[in-house]
Order: sequence, then structure tokens, then C-alpha cells
Amino acid sequence: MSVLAVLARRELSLAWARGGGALLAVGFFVAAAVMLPLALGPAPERLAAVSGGVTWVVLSLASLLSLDRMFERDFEDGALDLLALGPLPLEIVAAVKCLAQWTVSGAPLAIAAPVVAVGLGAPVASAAMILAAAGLGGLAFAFLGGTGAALALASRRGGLLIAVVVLPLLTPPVIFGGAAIANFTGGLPWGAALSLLAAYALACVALTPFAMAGACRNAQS
Amino acid sequence: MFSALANPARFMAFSRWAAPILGVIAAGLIGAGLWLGLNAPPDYQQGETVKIMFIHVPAAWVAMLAYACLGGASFVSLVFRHARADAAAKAAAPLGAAFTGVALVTGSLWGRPMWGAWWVWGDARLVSVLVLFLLFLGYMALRASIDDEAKGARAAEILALVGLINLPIIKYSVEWWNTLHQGESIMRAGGPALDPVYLMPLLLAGAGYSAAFGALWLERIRAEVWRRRATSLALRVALA
Amino acid sequence: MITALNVEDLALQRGERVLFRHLHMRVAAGEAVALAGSNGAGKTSLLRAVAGFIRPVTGRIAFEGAAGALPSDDARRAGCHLVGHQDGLKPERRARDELLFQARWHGGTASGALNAADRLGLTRLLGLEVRVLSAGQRRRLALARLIASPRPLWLLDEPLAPLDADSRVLLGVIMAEHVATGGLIVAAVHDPLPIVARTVGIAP
Amino acid sequence: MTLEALSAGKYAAYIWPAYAVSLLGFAWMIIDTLARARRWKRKADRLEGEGEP
Repeated sequence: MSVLAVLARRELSLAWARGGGALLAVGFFVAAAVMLPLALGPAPERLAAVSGGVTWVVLSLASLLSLDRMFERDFEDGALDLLALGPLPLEIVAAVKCLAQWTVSGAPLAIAAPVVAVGLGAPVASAAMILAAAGLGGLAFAFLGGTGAALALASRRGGLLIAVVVLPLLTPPVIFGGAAIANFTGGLPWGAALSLLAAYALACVALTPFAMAGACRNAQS
Repeated sequence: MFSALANPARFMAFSRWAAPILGVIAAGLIGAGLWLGLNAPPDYQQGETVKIMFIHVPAAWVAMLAYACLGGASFVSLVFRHARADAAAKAAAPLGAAFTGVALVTGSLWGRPMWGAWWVWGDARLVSVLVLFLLFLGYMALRASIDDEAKGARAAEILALVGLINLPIIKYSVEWWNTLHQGESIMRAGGPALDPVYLMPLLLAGAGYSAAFGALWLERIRAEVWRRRATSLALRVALA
Repeated sequence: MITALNVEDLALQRGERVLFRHLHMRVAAGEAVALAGSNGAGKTSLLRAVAGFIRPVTGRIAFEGAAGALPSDDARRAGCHLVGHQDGLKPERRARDELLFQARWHGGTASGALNAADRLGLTRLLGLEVRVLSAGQRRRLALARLIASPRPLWLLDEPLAPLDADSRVLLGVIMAEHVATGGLIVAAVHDPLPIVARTVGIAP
Repeated sequence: MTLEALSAGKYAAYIWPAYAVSLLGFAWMIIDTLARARRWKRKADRLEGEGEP
């Protein structure tokens, strides 16, 4: 078994165990989405108008909330030192951690997203679009969120700080993904929005591991 | 210039004069700009509210400038491990946050009579400034929540660089989003088509705001240099 | 393959405090060094600096191979074990999973890991979750990767602390074997090491 | 001329608060910056004096 596979197996198993795995993230996602009709009233046309956007925002929050212990546990118990002395550079380790996080919580959230959106009144035809946008967006959320989690390592407060640091950075994926869903539902061209979202997600996958590795080394020093 | 600023003694000697001189220049430029601006005739479209433009738009400009300075200083500090570059990054953040705050409030006061609402999401530039404000807050929050100064500095630098790369994309995405939802932009100020009678005071005020930022930035870096000297001296006294 | 560790004119700093200056130390293959010094003198920091986590204020840390100088990063990634107070073991995972991961991550094999567990008397415990192990058992589990994935340079921070008398003797035997086969050991200790070792004092 | 310039018409309720806020912003920045510089310079000078009596 190659070291990459060994690492991926460990990270997947840890990500699964961390906070009940997919269950907690999806639970939060659905619970938060349920609050919306309760706050806005049950009028179907009003709910349908905001269903896509609300799904998207709640999704980004759900992805952020589940990753605050991503680096922290390994940092506290010394496993991060171990990971740094292995054969692969920390950049790769960070990327594998984020991909594991995405597999365990991002993908289930992406599957739950169309269900929630349709439940709120989005047209059934938009389900595939929402799935694609949520999957791609989740990738960007996981890598940017991971950057926040790594930066917050040396600090006294975790979760809330990560949200304050990361949320403004999420502006582009939130805009691109929201536009893709809204345009699709409105019968407008959606290709550009989805491509921009994909490009942004790929840029995050390519670039943020350097920031995460730098932040981890800083916390370890 | 850069090497001169890198030397601590020379930096202190340079900034001792540069800060007040820049301050005086800033006062002159802002005074001239506002004098011309306040005497300009009312705009045929916006009426007298055009007078808010001369203080709102420069604040938004300088807020962006401050983030660029923050990012640039962070880059220098990260790559060359230069202590004064880190002090410069730290000093730029509260100033940038203050300028964004002023830009947000004046923008809201400008928008209310024009569009009948205190906040209009259709103004892409104002929304960008709001996100910029959040970026400054995030930077300061991260820095303040890490007890170890060196570690906090490094983490904040990494965040500033991530933000610097993201900022153009954020600006682009917000403008793109705006055209998507608005059809046409309702932003009219600061464009190239602005009448010279408004453009001149606007540019003067913009230069004045930039100079004011420069003066305050230098003075804050000086304060930070003294603070570090004082803390390390205090530690030496305590350990001796 | 590391054949020597050179520490030249090293100064380390934690926060604003300089721990020590002008430290010179050479550890060659087949040598064990015991770092001695009071609490807070900088023994742990020195080990972490050798492992590449702390950047020296002045001086340098260099690794030599049979063919000359080695790039530090490669030497550390391929040739260095650090066992410290924090063992990196996850409480909720089974001992077997953690041991296999730590061993393979450092370049060992599954069979090597199980042999190491046998040698350290851990075989019966492998099915348990790490959180039910005692401090001494956890330390032995962490030490198992030293045998499971052979690397020349061992950096040990208080390796004996939680171990009972029998385990200390066993660790002494294991360290002696490592040194005899050309390994290098740098250990921070308060008690004397159970093997022949040169002592290097760490003081400001 | 000056009086005319300062008469902001029916929008005075928005224009003067905007100027006031800008003034407050600048005042805060200037006071905070100068106070900080003064405080730390004094402290550094005092400790330097103590260090080498």
C-alpha cells in the first residue's frame, strides 16, 4: 500500500469519526433549512423564490461548522509532528485532509442539498444542477475552510474565529454557485456561472494547501 | 528607498520627518479638494448630494489601498522575515478598517436620498467595500486571538496573502453578480465620464486621503517599533 | 541514510527568551547522546529544532550521509524519528490501526509493525482502543514505530518517563541494538540512559 | 459665495452627517495613532533609562 493510500485511509477514518461524520453536518443543514419556513411563513411562492439561495447559504455554513477540528486534534496530540516527518510534504497532507473532509461531509451535504431545495419549493428539474453546484462549491468550502482551520491553530478560540476569517473569502463561490442555481431555475444561461465556480474550486484545491502547510508549520514552531 | 526603510535607525529618522510632512500635505490637499467640491454647482441628477462623493469615494479608494499595503507588507515580512514589514502590516489593518467604516457610512448616507434606502445591494462597489471591511475584521480578529506574537504575526500574514489573492476575484465576482441581477449599473461616480468640475476636487481629495493614510501609517509603525522595544526591554529588566 | 548530525554554534529562542547560545554538538553513527539540563533549559526545543520544527536564531543543523552532506529536508523526512511527550495516538482508534499507520507512514511494513508490537509486549493490546491503555502502554505503542520503521536518527524526549522497570530495561536493549547497527540517538533525559551515552549539557 | 457653498439644500440632513462621520473617523485615527506613539515612546525611553543607570 502506498503512503498516500495509507494517509488517505487514516484521514477518511478520522474525518468520519470527527463529529459523527456526515450525520452531524447533514443534520445541521436540514435543521437550519427547516427554520426558514418557520420564520418566513408557509406561503409556497415566497419559499420557492428563496429556496435555491437559502439552500446555498446554509450549505456553506454547514460545511464550515464541521471542519473546525480538522487540524486542531492532530496539532494537540502531536500527530501533526508525525505527519511533518513523513515522506510526503505537508502541502499534500493538507490537501488529503481537505479531500477526506469533502468526501465525508461535503459529498453527503451535496446529496442532501437538492432534497432540501426541492422540499422548500425549488423545481425538481433543478436537482441535478444543485447537486453539481453543491459538489463543486463544497470543494471550495472545504479547502478555504481548511485554510481557516489551519490559521486558527495557534489561537485560543477555534470555531467562531474560523467562521469570521473564512466567510468573507467565501464571497466568490457563494456568488457563482448561487447564480448558477438561480439562472438555471429562471431559464437563463447558467454555463458561465458553473464554469466560474469550477475554476474557483480548482484554484482553491491548487493554491490553499500552501497556505495550510505554512500555517501548520507556524503553529508547530 | 526600500533598503533605507529596512534599516531601523534610518527608518525612524526618515519617518520622524516624513510623517508630519505627509500630514501637512494631506491637510492641504483635502482642504483644497473639499473647498472646490463644496463650491461646485449641484449635479443635474444628484443635486447637492454630490458633495458626499468627495468624502465617500476617496475613503473607498484608500480602503483598497490600505489592503494592498497590508498584503504587500505581509508578503515582504513572510518572504524576507523582516520585522518592520510585519509592524507595517499590523499598523495598516486598523487604519484600513477605519477607512472602510467611513466609506460604508458615507455610502449609506449618499444612497438614502438617491435610492430611498439606507443600503442598496445593487451598488457593487459598496458591497465590495463591505466584504473588504469583513476581511480587515477577520485579519485583526486572527491576530488578536493568538497569544504568541510571532506566531500571530505569521498566521496573519498568511491570511493577508490569501485575502490579497482573493480580493480582485471578490471584486470581480461582486460586479459580475451585480450586472446579473441589475441589468445595468446604477453606479455613476468615479467613472471617466465625470465632469471636470467634480473630477478635480475628487482627485485632490483622493490624493489627500492617500497622503493622510501614509502619514498615519508611518506614525503607527513608529508606535509599533517603540512598543516592541518597550516590551523587550521590560522583559530584559524582569529577567535580569 | 544519516551517518552524522552536526550542530554548529546553535542559538535557540522561544518567544523573547534566548534558551542557549553557541551550542556545538556532533553525533556520529553508532553514538548515543544524552541531553542534560534543568527544566526549561531547552532540551525539547533542541530536539524539535533538529527535527526541523524550530528555526535557529543563529547557527546551523546539518546532516551527513555516507556520500557527504544531505539536504536537511530529505534527511528529516526519510531518516528521523521524533518521540515526544505527545505521542500522536488517537484515543478513539484501535491500537492496531494507529500502530500500522505510524509504522507505514514512516516507511515500515505491516509485518514489521506486528513484530515490533510483539517485541514490546503489545500484541494482546492491539485490539483495544488507545484510550483504555495506560500511560506506559501508550508510550510503548509510540516507541514501537522505532523498531517497525527503521530510521537512523532517533530523537527521544524523556522516553523513559512513564515506563516501568522491565520496559526501561527492554528499551535499553533496543537502543543498544540501534546504536550497534550504526544508528544515532539523541535523548533528552533526567535519569541516566540505560545505555552508554555521551552527555551534552544544555544551559544558557 | 461661502455661505452658498455651505447651504446643502434639502439634502443637508444627509450631507452634514456624512461629513461629520468622516471627521470623526479621521479624529479617531489621528488621536489613537498619536496617543499610541506617545505612550510607547515614553515607555521605551523610560525603560532604556532604567537599563543603563
